[in-house]
Amino acid sequence: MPQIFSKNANGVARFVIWGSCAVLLIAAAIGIILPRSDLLTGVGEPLAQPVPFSHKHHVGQLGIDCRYCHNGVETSSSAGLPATEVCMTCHSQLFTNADMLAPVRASLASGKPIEWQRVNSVPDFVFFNHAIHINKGVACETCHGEVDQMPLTMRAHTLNMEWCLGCHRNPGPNLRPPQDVLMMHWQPPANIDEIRRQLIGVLDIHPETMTDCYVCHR
Amino acid sequence: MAEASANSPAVLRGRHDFPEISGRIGSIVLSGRLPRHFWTAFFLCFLLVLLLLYSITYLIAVGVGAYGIDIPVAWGTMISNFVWWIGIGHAGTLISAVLLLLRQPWRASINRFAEAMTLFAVAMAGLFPILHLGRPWFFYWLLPLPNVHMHWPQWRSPLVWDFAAIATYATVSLLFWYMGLLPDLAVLRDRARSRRAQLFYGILALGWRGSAYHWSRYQVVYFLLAALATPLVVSVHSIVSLDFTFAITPGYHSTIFPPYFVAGALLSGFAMVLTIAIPLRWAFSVEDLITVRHMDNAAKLMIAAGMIVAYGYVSEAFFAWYSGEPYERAMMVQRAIGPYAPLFWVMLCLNCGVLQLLWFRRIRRNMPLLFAIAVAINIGMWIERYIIVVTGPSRDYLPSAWGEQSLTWLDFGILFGSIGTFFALVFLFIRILPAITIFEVEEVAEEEGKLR
Amino acid sequence: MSLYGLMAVFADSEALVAAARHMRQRGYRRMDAFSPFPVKELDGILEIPKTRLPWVVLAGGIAGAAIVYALIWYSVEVDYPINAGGRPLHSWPPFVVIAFEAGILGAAFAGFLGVLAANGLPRYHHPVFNAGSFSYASGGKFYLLIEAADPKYRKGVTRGQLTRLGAETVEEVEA
Amino acid sequence: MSAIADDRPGSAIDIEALRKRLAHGGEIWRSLDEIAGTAEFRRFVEAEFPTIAEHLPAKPSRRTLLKLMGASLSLAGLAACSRAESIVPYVRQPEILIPGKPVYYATTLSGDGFGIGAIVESHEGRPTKVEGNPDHPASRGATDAVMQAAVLTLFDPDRSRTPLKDGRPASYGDFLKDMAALVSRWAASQGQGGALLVEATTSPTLAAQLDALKARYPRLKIYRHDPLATPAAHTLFGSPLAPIYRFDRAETIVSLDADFLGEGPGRLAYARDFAARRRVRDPSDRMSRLYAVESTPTITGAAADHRLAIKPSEVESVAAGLNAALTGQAGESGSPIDQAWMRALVDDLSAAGRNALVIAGSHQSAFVQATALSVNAKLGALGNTVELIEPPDALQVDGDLAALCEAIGHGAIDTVAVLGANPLHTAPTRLDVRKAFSSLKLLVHHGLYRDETAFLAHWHVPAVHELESWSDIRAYDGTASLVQPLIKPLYDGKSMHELLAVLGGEFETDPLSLVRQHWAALDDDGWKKALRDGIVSKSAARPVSVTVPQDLGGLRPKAKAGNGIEIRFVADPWLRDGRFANASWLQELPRPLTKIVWGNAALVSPATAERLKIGNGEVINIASNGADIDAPAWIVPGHPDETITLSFGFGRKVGSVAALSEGYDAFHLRRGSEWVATGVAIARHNSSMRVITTQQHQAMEGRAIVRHAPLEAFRQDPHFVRKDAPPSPKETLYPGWRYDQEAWAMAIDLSACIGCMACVSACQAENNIAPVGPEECERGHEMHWLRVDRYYAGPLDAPETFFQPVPCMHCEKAPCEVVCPVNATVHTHDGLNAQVYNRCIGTRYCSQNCPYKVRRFNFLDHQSFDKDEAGPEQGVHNPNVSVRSRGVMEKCTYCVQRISAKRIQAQIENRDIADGEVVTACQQACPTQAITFGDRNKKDAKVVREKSAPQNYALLEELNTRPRTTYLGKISNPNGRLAKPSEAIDG
Repeated sequence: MPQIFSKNANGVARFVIWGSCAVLLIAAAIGIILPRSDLLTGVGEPLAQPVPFSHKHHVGQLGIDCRYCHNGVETSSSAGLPATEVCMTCHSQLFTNADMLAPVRASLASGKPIEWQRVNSVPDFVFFNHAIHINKGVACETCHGEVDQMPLTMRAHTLNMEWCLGCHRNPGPNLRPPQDVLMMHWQPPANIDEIRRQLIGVLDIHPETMTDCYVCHR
Repeated sequence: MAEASANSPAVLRGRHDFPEISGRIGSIVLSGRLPRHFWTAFFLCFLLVLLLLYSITYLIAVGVGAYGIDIPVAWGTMISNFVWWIGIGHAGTLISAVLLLLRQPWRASINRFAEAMTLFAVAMAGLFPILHLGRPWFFYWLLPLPNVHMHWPQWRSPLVWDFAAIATYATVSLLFWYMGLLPDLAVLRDRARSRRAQLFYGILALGWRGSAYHWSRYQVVYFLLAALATPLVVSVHSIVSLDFTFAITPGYHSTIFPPYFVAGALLSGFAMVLTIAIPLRWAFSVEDLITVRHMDNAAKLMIAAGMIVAYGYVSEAFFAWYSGEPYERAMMVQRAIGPYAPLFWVMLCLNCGVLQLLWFRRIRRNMPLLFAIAVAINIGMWIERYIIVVTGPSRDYLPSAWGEQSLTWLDFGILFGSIGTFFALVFLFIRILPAITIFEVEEVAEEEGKLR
Repeated sequence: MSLYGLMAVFADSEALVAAARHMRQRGYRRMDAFSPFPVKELDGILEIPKTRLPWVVLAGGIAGAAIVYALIWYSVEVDYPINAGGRPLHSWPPFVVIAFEAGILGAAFAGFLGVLAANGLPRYHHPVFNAGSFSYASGGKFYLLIEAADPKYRKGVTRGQLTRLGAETVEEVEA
Repeated sequence: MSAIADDRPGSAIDIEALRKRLAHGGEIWRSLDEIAGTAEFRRFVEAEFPTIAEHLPAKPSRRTLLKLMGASLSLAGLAACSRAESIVPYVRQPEILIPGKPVYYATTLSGDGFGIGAIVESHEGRPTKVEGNPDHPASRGATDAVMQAAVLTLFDPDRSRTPLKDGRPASYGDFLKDMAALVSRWAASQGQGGALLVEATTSPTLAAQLDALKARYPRLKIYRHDPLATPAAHTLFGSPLAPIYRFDRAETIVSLDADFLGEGPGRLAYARDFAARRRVRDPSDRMSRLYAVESTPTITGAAADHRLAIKPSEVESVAAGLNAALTGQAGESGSPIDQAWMRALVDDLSAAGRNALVIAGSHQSAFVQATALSVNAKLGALGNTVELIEPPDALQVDGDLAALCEAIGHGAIDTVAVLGANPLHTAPTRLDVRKAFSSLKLLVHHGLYRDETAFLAHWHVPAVHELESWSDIRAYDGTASLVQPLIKPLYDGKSMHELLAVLGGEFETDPLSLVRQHWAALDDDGWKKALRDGIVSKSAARPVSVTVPQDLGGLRPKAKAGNGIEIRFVADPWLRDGRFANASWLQELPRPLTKIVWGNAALVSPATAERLKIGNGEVINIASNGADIDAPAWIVPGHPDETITLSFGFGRKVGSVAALSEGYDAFHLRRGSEWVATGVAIARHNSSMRVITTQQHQAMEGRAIVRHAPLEAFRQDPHFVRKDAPPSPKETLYPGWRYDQEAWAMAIDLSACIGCMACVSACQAENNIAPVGPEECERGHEMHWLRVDRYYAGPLDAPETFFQPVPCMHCEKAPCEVVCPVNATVHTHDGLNAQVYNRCIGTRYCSQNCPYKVRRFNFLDHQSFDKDEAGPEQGVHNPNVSVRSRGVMEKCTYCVQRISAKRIQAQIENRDIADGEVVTACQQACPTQAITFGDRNKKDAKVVREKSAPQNYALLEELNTRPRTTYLGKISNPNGRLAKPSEAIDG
């Protein structure tokens, strides 16, 4: 009987076999890398805001304390977003006619709040508490990045569970003395490892309890 | 073996030659001329496929609360359907693997479709654990995947074992089946007249040419796969039974379950083999290839498995009493006289009562009657699974929490839909692939001296 | 077009076995037989070496079980230790169940892929398909192929020998 | 609800927007049929009860489609990628408010007109949870089930949203214009032809306002309609006096059909004292004894050491018999009470002397009330265990509803302002209120809902909710407290004070100043203190000393009623007269004894049911005084024979939730204000009606579930809970886990539990537990994390009743955890059995393997967490608890959000969590302090002390699940002289 397949069929078959193996491997690699990439996590991607608020200007250049606007950060689960009034404490004096600030003035006049776009968000079933982190020596910078370098605020870390757990399993490397948590570009002293060891004891941090599910999910 | 004695009819009837065998079996597939009732039956099955699709859509859109489950009986027909289908899936592998290991020649004519039946039954069974979930779209969380929530399956859960067992069983069955198909695909490739059929079967046949070297390795590995499949088939249903025995619920927590489930699986599996084989041999006039001998042997195995199942029933009740556990005892009493008692007694009638008819040779060789008994046992085995699933939790430790679940149209929509889908797949299989193993029948024909 | 070999067609397996045995006794080494179903005697006649595939299957099984058990151990002891139901982290009995299943899966894959690899399949184009008489189409025929590369191969002589052994037809197969 | 901390500033604004949308939008509907078609109603029902939505005609398929799309998106793993929500800060942030931190305010909630102090938790201006005020005498830190639902009714989307003139939306300004005309007319005629119809109230401001109105319009009449009012008691002393009981002093208590644990304004305080007097931890501890004679099964009867069920008409003869026996006269013949029983009772009473206490049910006749007082006086208990005070709800009125109707009939009244009441629903059958009101020139209705009366009214003005209003109120002992708003009125409702001010011609008032004016005597500090404390200090009424006349003022027991069947009316414990019928939490909260939800049934005794050949759910026709209703029968063990208990509060179909419930309206059978009816005819229908109950089996089946013993047995064998119970295994294959830090644990004292269900309601409010509706309840899909099991033991006609709250046991060897394939339920370092909703895929294996069956599954989409989709009722959600989606298992978490909050607080302060710092919602609500929670690792913790009691046991401990929740076996104190009911018959 005649051949059903031509001579190159064998080569094609080999190509298909090895090719599908390769495709599978590549798909697996994409499946592992993509959820962690900036493409999906939105890290480093500033969002358009109603007012182009610049942390770079307010924090980096003017040196305003974080707590001036985020006043709940030390005591509450929520760091808090400044009320329009807080913006206007300065901007009733400065840049009073800047077009850029028109929405702020409109908000105060109408009583309608400014709708900011959320930059750092976690899903609804994650209960994050700012106060405990601040009080236990986890700096603003550790999660929010160098906001004083951000003309527009953007996410500095993935904020996914893997990232959270990284620190909750081994908090040491992310600790600093609680009095320095608001400081940007903090330079660890030479004996930082020793300090961190002590901090774990002094602040009564128990990493073995920090991976319990209910720490974040309730 | 050449003589067909009255006690043991021959495996093959009449005289055959190779072109005749391969031609008859191959033409079912290649000629495409199938009896009209084949298509009628397929159409009916297709309606049931649509019912299944509708039911699944409804289930996913509304939620699992749409069918009968509740608290305390949070498992329902999705689990009993699962166990039932997995049980049916067992006979195929058993016929293929165990009878191959035991070198039983009567395996040859029925192993192919029995294996196909296994695959489709496992496919149906695999559907149910997913439909059972409250959030089916997250079923893949049972797999260890490198995810960003850094979470692993909880390996101690029998459901994870189940997942592993079913996945393994499906894969191994598929490999075993495909390996068995290779030489037959080559036959179809060579017999095919149209280019499309040549390419289709040719690609699937992987260039099989029947070299003695190939046959030598092929036989070793095929045998090894059979040897692997045998413990696998036992382990799979044992693990399915562990879903229950691992729980502390009365009526679930029983050490008899693994062997009892395996026997139950064989019983229902052989019942399903007969349910398919009896119409098949008649519709395609292959009564000389799938002979009364096959049917008779399957019926004998059924009664063997059925008696083990009956023993399981007895020992379950006995140990509930003998354990002295008030909860077990109360549950067993409630099973017999409680709200599910009618189902329980119907089950006993079908699985233990009707089964006894198979002791009689005349009944075993009476095809319509045998078919009816097989169907009855299929029903009985479904009821058995349902009773096991629901009676325990409905009457467990705290009487304040006692309660029953109901059956809704959705329970039946999905069950009958899956049955229809199963048969639709069987029909497609018969249309596309050789339902009887050509090379093995030829081998048997030669060994038995049935060649013209 | 070079010559691949000579293909002799026999009506039944006995004839094939007899022919193969004769040819073997005549000193032919590079030959192959083709049959619709396995013919046991051919193994010995063709001196087909005992396959090592069983060891491959065993290795596949052990690897499957070991990898999965290691993965489980890593997940419960190293990556995310969790107290589930007060059971020890390393609860080996349930883990063995999963490892067993994985072992079977590994073994089956090793066997299946092993036999394909050893047999050189898929091989869609093969010289034997050039033989006009080589087909499963009419069901069982039995073929003996003497390769042209065999040192004893002599075109006319070999054909004569095969014909004398009862071959229905003897055909030259192109490579 | 969002759970994200940063999101919280948004919620206050959301509510504001919501308020606006609700106030202006939405068409006004005429009837249920009409509203059933509106999109709004549909949206509400869909949000609350998706299954019910399915049954609505022409259901839009969009939702289904969206779900399917959602499912496929999730399959693709894209669901987690939604980004860029908006975040909305305040414009002006209130000073005291830090987003993310709850604020607590003291206020007072009213129950039947009396105040019970509450502390309300508010998140960003959104009240979410009611707790009891420990400083308030009527609460003492506890709440009842109804109070918990106050936050739910606040956010009820069915509340009336706009003033209506002749049924059409109108502005409040128009109303004021019409009122101005009325005021000038009244001013001219001195209020001629005008009448006010008020409800039971104890508000001093309101009383003063009414007085002022009377002064301004001398001819204005004031009527009072209170369907649940009890007959004016104590005609003995000229002016009415109200009794106050001191259970902390009582040693022997006799209840003459008094449900003092379940009814009445002082019930929470009474329950606290009663339970405290019966707290036994050591064989040397003493315990009070309660004899209950009752005409319907109540939780008081269930708590009694001796209980006697008699027909309502026989209570008087029991009272007379008691009085006679105590004074040494021969017992009257024909007394329904066994002589031995009576003798034992009398001896006990005499022995207790001034520490004895006889209580007459407040609905009982003057004779029974007087007899009880007389007996107390004879025993010397008056002034010790009973004190009499001026009733706090005394109000000078011109009559009741009947008088009003009569006056309207005479043409004496042509203008009526109905303040809060809904007489069209609650009026006795002999009054044709509709006819009377229809003849009025002007009918003004003020109420929370657009109820039956509102439909008839010329003007309907929406009322403020008590959590939105300024007011004041008195407690059962006369203590005054202030009511302060937690939120601005959502729907522009007006308070009763504002309305009265309008009628008085003051059109420009604000609700605060009206109340403040009345308390002008308080200086600013005093006012602030009263607001902060939740009570006005030293405002309790002083006891009045009286002498009881020997002849009981000539009162005699009524002639003995015939042998016919009698009706005993009761108010539904949760819905009361039907005013809370639209609160889904209350509809779905099982009634303490029957465990019936979403409806009521005619309760009968097993013997009567057998005689009448009726079974559960069988419809019977009950005819009395020319009226009749059809009701499903329900057999209640221990119910008095030949008596039917009917409850008020159901049968109303106004409001989308109320429309879902089933049941009959018992007001149809009530002639006047009576609580008992005789001469009742019963006819069987050959049909049945569904009665939905959450507990189908009543007996313990001989299992050691509720372990119980009489005090004597406890003294002989303090470890009685070990007797006849399967031993708890000590060995385990698995090495134990160490719990080095906290080890949370709970102890539940079954002796203290009275089955009042406050814990269940509190749990629902705290943990965002979804109500599921009657259909789903019937299918066993209810969601309560905590249930109170009720078992009967002993003879069917006089069983012992046991209550057992069953939360999650938090087993250390949790069977649920090992079977979860995805680690969705695991243990934490402090021993909690955590449930991770977001990890759960819904295999339900955990529930199958839970021997206590405390896990609850979201079988359907019971509540939406999509903020745009969920209705205003999402405002009630606790922001610290995830709202669970469909297909997810949930269960009691020991209020993990509270543990977390305290843990974080303690960690910030770098200290340990103190004992008693973490209080679970059920524990906090419990009036009898039956629930103790704390850290088992703290040697001096209260929970450790409780667990070290000899009667401590774990439920199903033989299963070796090592529960963290344990029970203290129930100890009762029966009189040894009276044979204990045989325990041979088990339910």
